[in-house]
Amino acid sequence: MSYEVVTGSFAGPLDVLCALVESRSIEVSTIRVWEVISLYGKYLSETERTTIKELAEFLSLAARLLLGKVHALLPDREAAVFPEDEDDVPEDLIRALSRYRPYRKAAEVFGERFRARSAFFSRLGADEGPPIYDLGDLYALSRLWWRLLDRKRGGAQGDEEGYEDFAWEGVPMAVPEETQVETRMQEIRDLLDERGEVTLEELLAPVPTKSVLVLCLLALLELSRLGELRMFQKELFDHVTVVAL
Amino acid sequence: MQSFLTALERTVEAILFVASEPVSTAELTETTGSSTASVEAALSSLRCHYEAERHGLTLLALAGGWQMVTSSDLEEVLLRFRDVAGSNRIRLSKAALETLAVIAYNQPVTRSEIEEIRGVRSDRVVETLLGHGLVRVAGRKKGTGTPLLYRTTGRFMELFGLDSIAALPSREELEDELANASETTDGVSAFSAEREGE
Amino acid sequence: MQSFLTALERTVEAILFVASEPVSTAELTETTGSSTASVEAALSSLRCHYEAERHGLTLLALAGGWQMVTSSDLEEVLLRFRDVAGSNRIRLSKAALETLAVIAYNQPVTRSEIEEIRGVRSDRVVETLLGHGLVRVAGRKKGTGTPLLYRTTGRFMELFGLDSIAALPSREELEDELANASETTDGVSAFSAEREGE
Repeated sequence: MSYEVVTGSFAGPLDVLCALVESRSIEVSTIRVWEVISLYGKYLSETERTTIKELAEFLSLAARLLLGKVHALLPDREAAVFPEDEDDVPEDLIRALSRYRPYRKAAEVFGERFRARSAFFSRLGADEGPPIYDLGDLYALSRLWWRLLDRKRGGAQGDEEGYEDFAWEGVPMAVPEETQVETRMQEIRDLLDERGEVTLEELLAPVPTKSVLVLCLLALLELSRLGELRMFQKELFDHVTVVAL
Repeated sequence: MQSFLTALERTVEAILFVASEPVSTAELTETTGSSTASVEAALSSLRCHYEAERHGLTLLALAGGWQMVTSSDLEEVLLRFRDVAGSNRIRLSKAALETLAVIAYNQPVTRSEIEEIRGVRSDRVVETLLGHGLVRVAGRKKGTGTPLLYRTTGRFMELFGLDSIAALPSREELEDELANASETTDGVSAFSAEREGE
Repeated sequence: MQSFLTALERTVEAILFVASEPVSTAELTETTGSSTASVEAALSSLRCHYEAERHGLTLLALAGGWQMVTSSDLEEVLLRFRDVAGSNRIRLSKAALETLAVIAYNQPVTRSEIEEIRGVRSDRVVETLLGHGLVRVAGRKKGTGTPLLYRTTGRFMELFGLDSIAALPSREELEDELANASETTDGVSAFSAEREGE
């Protein structure tokens, strides 16, 4: 495995501001919006590889600066606005910059460490084979689940691991079963609130799969156990009526 | 015998160390820029050095070239290390983690439901997870065959830093990145279109 | 200095060779049945041996363990070797390093906390770091919205040559360094003046 640090670009708008201040192009206490915009604009036009992302970040920075100005100019702000510093940088940006600077330094240190470490090579052959995950990697766990679900829903073809294509129908929903029952219970409650009385047929009719049917029955049983509804037949072979209690 | 390695010997040593397969003399000469004779001398001297100084490593001449391996008399302790390392750092295969994910997001769930989602037999991975105390049997499902139901354990929650099962990341949390990416691209195309229009 | 390795030294050497990732002293003592002191002595003596005899290998203290790696001065020749040249390269942008720094110093930390410090959206860069296994999701923050919490991983320490997170310069040290630098450059002093003025 070998490593590489990409340099040359900026890490973000605060990085740009720091770079501008450090190159003495501007002083942080007297940053003027037009100065930043023209300097950064100049930087971007000189850099051939300007990405759209960098432009977007720049626009967001400019917007922040302008927002600061707007706040400062609002008449109900208690800090009096003096004409001479109406073009000054908002206080929060200065605070943001001094909080940010140690991390900018740390990123440099990290880059150096990364480069230094990359000169040492460990054995390559030994860690081949199926990818293994450290226990406790919630991200890996969760990502695997959502990908699995997408594959099933999309009816994807078997992939490199030899999964076979099969119908999605009948596979449980991607939420814990308790939650599903609770959701269905709430739906039934809402329906009963609205109409007072429904037939069992109506409740069970639109179910697409067996598991959803089971879910619906469980929800009904639970509601009736809680004394929230009653189910009865007026006469033999009649519809089962569900009423709220 | 010299007491330290020559520049070529240490280079050959490092190459054989990182190599995933036996390395041919031709490849060593190409990488180091030295002659075949020097490379062969370096290989043999390196092997002698390992032997004389009783290193735990040695060089083997195999069909494809040379390979660095551990001394054969250390087999037993290395097998023990595999056990120790295996029990100390619990690592899961993709299959095991995937199964754990299915159980976590769908509990309580039967093995056949797991298999239906994964599309492969999962009895052994479920055993592994039971063995690690990550999942447990939580009763039987009512119905035909009354199959066992599986749930994750407290240990699972602890290891994954979860307070409750409902705290498992949602699709949105993991995938809003993708949505954002496409938003940005859309914004971008509008932007560049504008620029082109200028 | 003795001219050959002891039984423990050669065993440790062989274990570190097969492990290919950092091995803790505890794992070494458990495998070899030797005391911590002897294992530590063997590790240090092995490293001295490698250096004294100019081996192409060395030992690094990483992520709370020891890893056998090639000497750093052989980087160039190894980059020419097929296995190294053909291996996956991890590319880290400045934004990735910056985000990693914010996570490393504030862990566990939420994405919005990262974004507040960096002053820019960080979802995609966090996703990249997750994908490289440099950070991981470590549960949720209690409170409104219960956002996901991020931490750096052992792999991060391994790839950045760190034995522990404590081995990083402290935030105070970084701030001192910045303050010292500002004494020499006028432009920067603007920062400290502002901060004093608060």
